[in-house]
Amino acid sequence: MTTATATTAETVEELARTVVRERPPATTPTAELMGAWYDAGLAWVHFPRGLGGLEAPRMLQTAANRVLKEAGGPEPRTVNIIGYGIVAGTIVRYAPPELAARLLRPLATGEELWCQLFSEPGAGSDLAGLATRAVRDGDDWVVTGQKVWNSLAHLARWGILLARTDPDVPKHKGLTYFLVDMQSPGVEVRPLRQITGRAQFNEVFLEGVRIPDAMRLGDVGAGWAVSLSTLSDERVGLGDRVPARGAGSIGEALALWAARPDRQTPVLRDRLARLWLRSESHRLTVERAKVAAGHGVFGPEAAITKLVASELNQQVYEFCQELLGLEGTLYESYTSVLEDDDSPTPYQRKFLRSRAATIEGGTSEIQRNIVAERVLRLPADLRNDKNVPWRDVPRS
Amino acid sequence: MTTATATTAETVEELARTVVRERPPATTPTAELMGAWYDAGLAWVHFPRGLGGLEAPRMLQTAANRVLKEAGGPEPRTVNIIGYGIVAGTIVRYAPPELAARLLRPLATGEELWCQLFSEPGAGSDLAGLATRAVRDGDDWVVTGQKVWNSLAHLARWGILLARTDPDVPKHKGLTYFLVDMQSPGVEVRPLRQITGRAQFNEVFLEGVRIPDAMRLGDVGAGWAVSLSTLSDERVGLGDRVPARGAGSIGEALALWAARPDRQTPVLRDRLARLWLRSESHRLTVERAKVAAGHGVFGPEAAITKLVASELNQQVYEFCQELLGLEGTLYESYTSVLEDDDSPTPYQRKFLRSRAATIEGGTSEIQRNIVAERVLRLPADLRNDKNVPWRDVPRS
Amino acid sequence: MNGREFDFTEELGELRTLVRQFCEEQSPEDVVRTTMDSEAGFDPALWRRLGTDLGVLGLHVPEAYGGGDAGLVAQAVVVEELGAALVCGPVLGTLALAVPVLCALSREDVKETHLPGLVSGDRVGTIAGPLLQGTFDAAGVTVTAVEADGGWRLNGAVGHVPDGAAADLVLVPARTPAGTALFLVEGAPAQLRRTPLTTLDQTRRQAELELVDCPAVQIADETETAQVCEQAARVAAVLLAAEQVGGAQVMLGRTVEHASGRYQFGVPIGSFQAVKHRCADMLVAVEQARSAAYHGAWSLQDGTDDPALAASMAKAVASDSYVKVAAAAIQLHGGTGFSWEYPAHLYFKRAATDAVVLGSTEQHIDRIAALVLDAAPGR
Amino acid sequence: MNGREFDFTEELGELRTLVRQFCEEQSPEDVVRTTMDSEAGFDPALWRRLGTDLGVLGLHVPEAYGGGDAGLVAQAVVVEELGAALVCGPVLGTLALAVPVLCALSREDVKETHLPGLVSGDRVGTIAGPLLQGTFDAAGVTVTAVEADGGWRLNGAVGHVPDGAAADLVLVPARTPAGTALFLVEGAPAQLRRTPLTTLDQTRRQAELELVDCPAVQIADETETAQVCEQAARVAAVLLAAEQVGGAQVMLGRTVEHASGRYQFGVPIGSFQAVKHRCADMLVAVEQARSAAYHGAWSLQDGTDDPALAASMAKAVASDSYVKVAAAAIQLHGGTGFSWEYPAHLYFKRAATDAVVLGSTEQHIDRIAALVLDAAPGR
Repeated sequence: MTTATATTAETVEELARTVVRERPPATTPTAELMGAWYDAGLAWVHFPRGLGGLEAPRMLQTAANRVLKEAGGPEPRTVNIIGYGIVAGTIVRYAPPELAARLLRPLATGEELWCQLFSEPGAGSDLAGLATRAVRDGDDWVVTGQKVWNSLAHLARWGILLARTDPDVPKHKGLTYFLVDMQSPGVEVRPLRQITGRAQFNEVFLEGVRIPDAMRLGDVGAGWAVSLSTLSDERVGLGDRVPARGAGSIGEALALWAARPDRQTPVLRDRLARLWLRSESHRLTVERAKVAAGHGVFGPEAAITKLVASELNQQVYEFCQELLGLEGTLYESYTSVLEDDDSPTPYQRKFLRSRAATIEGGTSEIQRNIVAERVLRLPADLRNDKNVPWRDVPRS
Repeated sequence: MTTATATTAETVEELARTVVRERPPATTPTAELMGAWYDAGLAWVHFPRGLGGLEAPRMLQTAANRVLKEAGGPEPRTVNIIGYGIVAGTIVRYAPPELAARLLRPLATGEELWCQLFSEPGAGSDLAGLATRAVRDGDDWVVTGQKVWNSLAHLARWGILLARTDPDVPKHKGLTYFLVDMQSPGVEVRPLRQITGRAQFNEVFLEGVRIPDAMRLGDVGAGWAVSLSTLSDERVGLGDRVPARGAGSIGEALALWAARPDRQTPVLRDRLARLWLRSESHRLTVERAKVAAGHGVFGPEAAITKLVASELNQQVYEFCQELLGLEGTLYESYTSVLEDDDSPTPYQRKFLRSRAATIEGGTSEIQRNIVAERVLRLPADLRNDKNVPWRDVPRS
Repeated sequence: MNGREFDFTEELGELRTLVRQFCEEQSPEDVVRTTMDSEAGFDPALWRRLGTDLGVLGLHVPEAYGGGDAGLVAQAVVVEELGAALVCGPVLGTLALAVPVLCALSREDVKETHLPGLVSGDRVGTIAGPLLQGTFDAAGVTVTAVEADGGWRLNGAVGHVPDGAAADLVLVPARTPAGTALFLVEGAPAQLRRTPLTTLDQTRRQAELELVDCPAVQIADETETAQVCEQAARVAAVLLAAEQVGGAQVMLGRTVEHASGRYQFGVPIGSFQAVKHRCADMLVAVEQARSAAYHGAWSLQDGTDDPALAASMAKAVASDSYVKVAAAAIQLHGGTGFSWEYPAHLYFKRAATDAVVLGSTEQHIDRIAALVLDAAPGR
Repeated sequence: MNGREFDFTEELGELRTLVRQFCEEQSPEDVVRTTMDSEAGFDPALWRRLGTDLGVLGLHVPEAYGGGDAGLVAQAVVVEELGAALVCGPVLGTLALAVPVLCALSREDVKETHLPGLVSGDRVGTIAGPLLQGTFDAAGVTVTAVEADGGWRLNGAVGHVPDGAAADLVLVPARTPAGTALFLVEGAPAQLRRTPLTTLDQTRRQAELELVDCPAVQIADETETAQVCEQAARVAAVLLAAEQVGGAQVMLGRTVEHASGRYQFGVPIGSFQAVKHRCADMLVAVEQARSAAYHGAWSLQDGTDDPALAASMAKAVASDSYVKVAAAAIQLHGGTGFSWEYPAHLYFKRAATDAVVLGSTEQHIDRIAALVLDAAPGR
């Protein structure tokens, strides 16, 4: 780590410029470009050298990515959204170096996509109550269970998996964290269609899937702690990119308003101005939190951001729907099942999609609990599943 | 009870007409008039003969009261609001006949007013958690504790009291129900001023107050059941009198609207129309429930009425305050402490008073629990104070 | 079957049971899903059984025209149950719009000719005109009628016609030199071009109709047309409100069931106050919608309230309640709530659609304000 | 003390601590209650100490006029703390209105003569004119000025003058033949009649002023007056927003404390989701109000946003939040919440009053809509 303090924004930028000079993004295949990016230590500048990093301060990542972007390269996380967003950090913290080296480069290049296998039909808000079983058999674990809300599972080569290895201890203590090869026998991925008609997620069925013990991260029974490290990475940087005034959903509502003078009324004008004001005060709040923290907003404060943003998103598209009037009763098509986020999304689809905003990534009910208990330090809910073997906790 | 079936609306009306003919309300002191009313069995027609009743169907009371009202007499309950509303029924159910006879006539005439001593500073929503102690001493009980939200306690001769006689059993099982003479040594009544500046309630301090065991209603330890009978009477007939369209608080808002054309805007017009619509759909809902039940609305359904009416009351006066604008920043006077409900109440006072609507008589939070658990049959909150001696339940 | 307001007689209860059982047996969720994906979007045989076997498609129609003469409240009960089961069928075009328009006409011959087929479920009707804002907007008429060869020819396009692709009978308000009159187009003439639209609510179809020199017969003159359409719009608003009540009640029931049986953290989620209290608010919303919807039905049936006010009250309260309840149902079901497999989204889409069809809440609130606030004298 | 937006420097933190400690020691709740019941309604000695000893009554005033020249953000921090403690004093009349009006004047002699006394807390100032809607409404001017004997005489009545009974210096916009100009009335002339009003908010006084041939000096001409008053109204709105944040924060803190310590059913009531989630919503409201209020202060100080927009944003968000939070505080305290003895009602009354003074939320929303919606081109 002696070199870490020596790495400055200038050195990082210079390294980045070298990569894009040698492999112009416009003419280089993404995998090759991102491979060079990884090899230069620019994938995660704060990671160890040899594992895609430079042992540099994390905040220098922004400078590197800016160079890549300005040269016409991709935003790295879009290459492997779950891999970059939540998997890499856990691998570097918990996997042995050889395993990490084997996994991180194809993760960084996008050649091996990742997915997350945490939630289950019976374990949503109560993730730690999950039921997928992993039983030791020689050098392997044999896993059986069902996971849900797994985006990209149909494309992913690898999955991060949380499974129950000991049902006889309290729920948080009997979980273990694995990396599962999605091409293993017994893994079945089924698309999960939603309200919009699209399938943004999958269900994953695991039937006697064998995972070598070498693909376990952290100790047996220590899976919850490992998963918290994953989930914490998920929250980091929520406030990193504060949008500009009038961007996002409220911007779309303003555009629709301007485009529909025939539908304007004083009452709708008052409502839209109130929505704009709430979006803007929320945006200012994120900006203020960022200044106060000196960087991105994460931890319990991020729960406020998620809570407010998701509810505003819903209200804004409800407003749009009302502004559309009868036009809002029509729909593009329910026959196209696959998610295709490149096509311009009509208001009606966003309206439907917004219903998920207050559920996915933790329901608003859970967010309010987090805000109250972890920001305001209010007492926890009375519980009956603490210090009770998971086996004995009442379940649906 | 053989005569009960023979009593018809006609006989009740005839009896009532005789009372008002012999004692014209305009010229007869109220106590004398209501004494004759009681003696004729018209105070509570469903009570036993000799105790103010005729053993007649309860629904015939309306006919009797109408005759009294048309002759210029009072609405009986206004003579002794707590006595008629919640005490008389409990007395006739639980007191020995001689005691009932001694208490009910002066209750009916208004010569002896009643108050209720249930709530405590530490026992609001959780009434059964109350701490006022009653300790047996010979033929008496010695009571020490503090009660709160006691309207009319400063004028009342009698109080109904719920006190803890056994702290070593679960909270509902250690309560006993007493009738306490408010003139007893050790009873101190202090007015309790509220947000409006008025004192509509009192605090009552009990310091070694002696109550003869003969003034106990129900068994020792059975006070909770007796109090439920009282509280159930309180709820009866909530929907008996469905107001006319545009009556009540919404009517006042309409009047204010009409009187302030200069303050009218399309946005406020929309808001007021929505408030009117919600008031009216609530009114129709009460009317529908009444038709469905064949009579008044009570039991858990009454919780819906209380919940909606109190929240609407607040919203309507918030609207009025907004309509008043700067005028709403002025107040009549905070120096007049005593409640005087005969004077016309300005909007500002009603606005302040409305804050209590969602708290008194069971908070909106408690009402929603009742609606959910007892109407929708949703599961109860997880609890830790069941089957635990009251003494061991955590308290503030 | 009539009684005083909110007195749901035993007959009404039996009617409700009859329709509910029929829907449970004949149109359970899987049938709804198959039907909504079919080309026609509804099952003509099922519709005919409702009209002919059960006889519940013309309860507010006089017997003389094949109806049950049982009043609008009875018809509302039927529509509530159809809405509860999301039955795919021309409820809006035929039952709520075409039948009330025809009923309100003065011409006996037209009623005698056309109502029985609609009431029996053999034929589908609709109206192609500016009624979807909840009142008859004469200025919004986009079709022109010209006299030619002793008859009339219609020209113009009309969007958002409910059941427009399936209708055997299309009522068309059209401009004549003397004002707006009402015309009838029958069958499937080539001059009537229909473009089916993909609707947000998969269980209820719309089409765009284009009339090109389309032959039509006049069925109401320039004086009667507006009045007839206005009256039908009120009936339609009340029936749609009843449908909304039916859907909202189902969403409440499913949510309570889910919250009671779904365990998280070792307890049913319904024991959490956040869930429990929202269910209580859903109940309040459903009950108020029911009150307003049936007050509307009774008022239009028995004249106990200003029909314009009662219709707007019914539609405004029921729209808000249904959307609120369906949205809460999705939320309280968590991930299941917005999945394609679970039916909550079908109800939510119906709720979102019903909320703007026949007048948005804001429009009805505006009408209520005009009647209650603007007209009121100062006290 | 300036920094980039939302960068609360250490100096600002120290200023906050200073004022907070002063309020805790010199104006705890019992002092507030005694003072609000006193005849004057505020303690001139305490006010003077804030101005002279602490020097916090003119932080947005240039040093040349006795001020601290530290910017509006610093002044907002002070007002937030005064609002948190409900300090009785001429915050609205003097600090938020009279001082900004004088600061905005072009006449140096007037500023040099009159600002130091207000900034030191020795004198109380106010404005008697139509600024209480949050903008300067020239059409609402009710006072007329006539020239006589080489000076001016004012006639007319003005209601709702903040600190009107105590003011040594009354600024009066009045109609002259050439338009509306700004005048100054000093001292307690007999021709200035003051009628103290009983206010809903017991901690903040108003009076009705009647001017009868009252001598006055002109301090701004017909061109400058509207502009000066408009600018002052924006500063006042932002300072009042900061005050609202202070009060709301206290109500949130007291509620969280109560919910954590109050047991019912064997647990702290804060463990019930109904209570807990409402507290979370209160926090969101306070944080948004704080963001909008200080964005307003920074914008007016550094010019980083349209001042009219920033001021209306600050006032609208803070008003709604304070009322919502104070109302929730009463609710979550149960019976204690609406008792006279517990201070929640004092905050609620301040919140209800602040919400309509200097423009209602609806008025500010209308201004925001004019700037954001009406002015926006289609994309």
